[in-house]
Amino acid sequence: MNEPSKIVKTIASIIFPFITVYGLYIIVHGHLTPGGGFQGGAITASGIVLLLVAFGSAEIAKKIKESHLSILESIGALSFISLALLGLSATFFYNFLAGSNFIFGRIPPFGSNPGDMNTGGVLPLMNISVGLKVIAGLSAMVLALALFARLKRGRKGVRKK
Amino acid sequence: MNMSYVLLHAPALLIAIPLFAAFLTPIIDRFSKRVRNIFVLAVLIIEEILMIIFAWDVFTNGIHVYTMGAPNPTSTVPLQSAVPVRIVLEVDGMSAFMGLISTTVSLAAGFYSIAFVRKETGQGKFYTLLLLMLVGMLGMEFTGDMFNLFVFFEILSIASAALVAYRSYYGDAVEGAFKYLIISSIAGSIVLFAIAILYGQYGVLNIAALAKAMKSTTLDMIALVLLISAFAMKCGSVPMHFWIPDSYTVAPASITAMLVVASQASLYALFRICFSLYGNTSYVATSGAILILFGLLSMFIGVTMAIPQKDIKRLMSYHAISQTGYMLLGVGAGLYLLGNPDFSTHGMAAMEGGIFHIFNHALYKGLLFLTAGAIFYKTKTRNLNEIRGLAHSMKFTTIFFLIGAFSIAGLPPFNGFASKLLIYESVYHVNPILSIIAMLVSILTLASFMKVFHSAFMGPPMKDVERGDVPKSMLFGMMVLTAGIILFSIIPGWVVGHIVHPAAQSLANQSAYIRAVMGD
Amino acid sequence: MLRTPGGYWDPLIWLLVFVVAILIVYIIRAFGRSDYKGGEQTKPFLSGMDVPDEDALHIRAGNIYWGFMRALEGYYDVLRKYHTGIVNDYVAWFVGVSVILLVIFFIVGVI
Amino acid sequence: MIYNIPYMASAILVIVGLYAVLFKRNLIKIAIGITVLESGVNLFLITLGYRENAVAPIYTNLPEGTSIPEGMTLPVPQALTLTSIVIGVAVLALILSFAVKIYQHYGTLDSREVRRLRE
Repeated sequence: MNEPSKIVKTIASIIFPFITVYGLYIIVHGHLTPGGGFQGGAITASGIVLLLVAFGSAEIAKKIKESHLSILESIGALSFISLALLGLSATFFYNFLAGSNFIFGRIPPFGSNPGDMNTGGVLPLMNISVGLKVIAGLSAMVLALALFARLKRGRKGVRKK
Repeated sequence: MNMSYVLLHAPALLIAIPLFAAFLTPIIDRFSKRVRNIFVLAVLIIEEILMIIFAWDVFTNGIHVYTMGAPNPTSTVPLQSAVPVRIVLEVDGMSAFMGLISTTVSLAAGFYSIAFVRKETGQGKFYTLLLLMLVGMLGMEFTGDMFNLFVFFEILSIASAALVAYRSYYGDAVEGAFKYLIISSIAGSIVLFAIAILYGQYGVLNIAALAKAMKSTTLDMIALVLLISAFAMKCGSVPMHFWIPDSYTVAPASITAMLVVASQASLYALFRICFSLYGNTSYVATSGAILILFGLLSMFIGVTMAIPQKDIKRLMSYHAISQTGYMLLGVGAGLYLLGNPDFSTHGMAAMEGGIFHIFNHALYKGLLFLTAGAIFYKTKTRNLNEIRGLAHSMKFTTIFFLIGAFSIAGLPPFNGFASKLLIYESVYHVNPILSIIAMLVSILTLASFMKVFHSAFMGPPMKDVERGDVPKSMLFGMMVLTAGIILFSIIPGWVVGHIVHPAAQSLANQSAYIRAVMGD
Repeated sequence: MLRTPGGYWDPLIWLLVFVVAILIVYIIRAFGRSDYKGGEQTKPFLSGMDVPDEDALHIRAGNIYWGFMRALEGYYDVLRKYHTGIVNDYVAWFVGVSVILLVIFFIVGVI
Repeated sequence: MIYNIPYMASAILVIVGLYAVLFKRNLIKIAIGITVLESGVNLFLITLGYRENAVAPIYTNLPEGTSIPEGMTLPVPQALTLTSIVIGVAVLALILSFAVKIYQHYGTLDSREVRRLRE
């Protein structure tokens, strides 16, 4: 397989921050606009896939270790469940931050308005933790599938015509 | 901590604790393998204890409902709305019964795995997925919501498929996992399609609300057919059983024991749909007859296919199909008679037999799969032609195997006999042929297990096998299940009266299930 | 004690009977001669031929129930034929069963 | 009539997906079939939530004079579809990684030859 040209690599490096920022935007605005943790995480992970395609899996695997991604994924999932467990003063998943004037604690104004970031209670926090999990999970998935191709074939791994 | 507080939140806690622990495991795994093992076992023990306390409360005090995200767990229907809009967990006797099975077998499988997978790589992921399987099972059993049934079903399928392929250096392990996953995802899509049909008509997803609104339209019937066939496939009923031997055979032994319970979670979903969702429609007798038919086919074809097998786990997988047939037969006969005047005399006993058999099956089939794993651990083969004389060195395993084999064959005084007796005597009133086939299958079961016992444990000892039994943690895992079998064998009357009867009662009593969520 | 529709089942009574039976067996056995064990009488006897050594006497799993399988050969051939091991066929069985169930429910609904 | 087209499309997608799973021998094509089947179910779900002349169910973006909730499409099917898509991604990734492993062990992706387990 040919190495991708310099143009591809340069453009990928330029575009990558924009994709990341857009993905993060989708994640943190999940409680106001269409989007959320999974969608934003998928966009951000697609940036990593772009790098993977442009630079090749071996190059990326040096920078991003699968074990680190796994830890990141666990942290995302753990913070999500912790947020749900923190609501146990009332019920599991109870939105204890809504209307508390703490972070994200404002009551959204009634009627048509441009949207206030500082609302939603635990929802934005959960979006962020899901986003973290999806970024790590999808990147690890694509990275693993890309690295699979480089593995040595098994005993009977003879290609048939 | 206050006990009533724990009991109030128990449905959510039982699902949340293993979920939390599942994602904590890979982090602990980076620091110490030993601490990780202790942590996983501690979580499984806590689950078991919490489940026993909670199940006892459900059996004595009736249905628990839990509304996620509501200011109060019991406020299922919000003030402004006429239907439940939040995620509702609804734990009645049957759910608690299934939860007990899941936690018990998970505990045994957890102990067993410690030694069984010691030499493998990626153990952190193994325990994560094991705990996720427990989450999936408990979620399927506790949910009061069709959509969450689907979500937990898929969590269970993905975690199990990944675990079936755990020893991916064997080609057939990946093949079995692939088949399992294809079957599961097709079943999942079909279930979602059926749920969409129901949602399109009634605009709710809660099982109780759906059951209340059910109008027996043609679309309801199509949804019922799709749900029955999808869940019947996932619980391994003939003629959709082909994936069961393929995937059970290649999974690690402790996971096979878990897969048995995972299939029973699908069986639970099948019963829940037939009884609680469609219990008030005109399809009850037809679906009961279909369950009986599935049961008969599974019993007979499962056991006859088991006899010629040479692979020990494959033989046992066919028995798993055959024993699932007993449950389908017993509960199907109950469903067939539901609403008849006969129900209180024979139908209830048939359901008790079928439901009691679920627990017995989880115990003895789990135990048998674990002994098969112990044989594989010692001899590195599953082929019955190549092993013999293991009783010389593996004394405890032999005893455990015999107890499991006698129990599955329904020999008195073991628990398998008690549940089969209830089934024989009650389905006789539906049709005598059903009882006759059930007894014949029981005899053939004994025959095929004597084949295993003779070829694996009897005869002169094998030469190239080191002496001594398997490691202690594996023996302990098997002992947990054996203790369960012996306990259930000694006090079948108490178990049926205090555990099985509430489960059967709650399954048959649809109006109580609806009332718990919808109010009066 | 477990009540069933036709009677009852109590493992403790069963165990009691079992123990009594064992006792009776033991008593009958005690009447026997104590010097019976050992000697020429307990060796396996094969019509006067040489007895093969222990390894060859063990019947392998593949040979057990040979007659049963031979008698039901046609039945097993059919079952084996349908268990193809191809994943497409497994899904085909699912689709087929769903269609059959749909037909059954339709017919029952019409009647 | 025009509103029935999405339902027909979802039925066609389901049938095409099932066709691929039933008759295509390549494991990757089976995976594609499952994805198409899932898309059909997702399209069915999302169509159920559609209401004529309604707006997206975003509380703060409602135009003036829209009645709540009749003027909005149903949000629940959209949440269900999203969940189902997430699950679909996980299943697809797992199927593909199994397919890679099977290719390593068996040297083929033909489902007729991936049958060491049978009888």
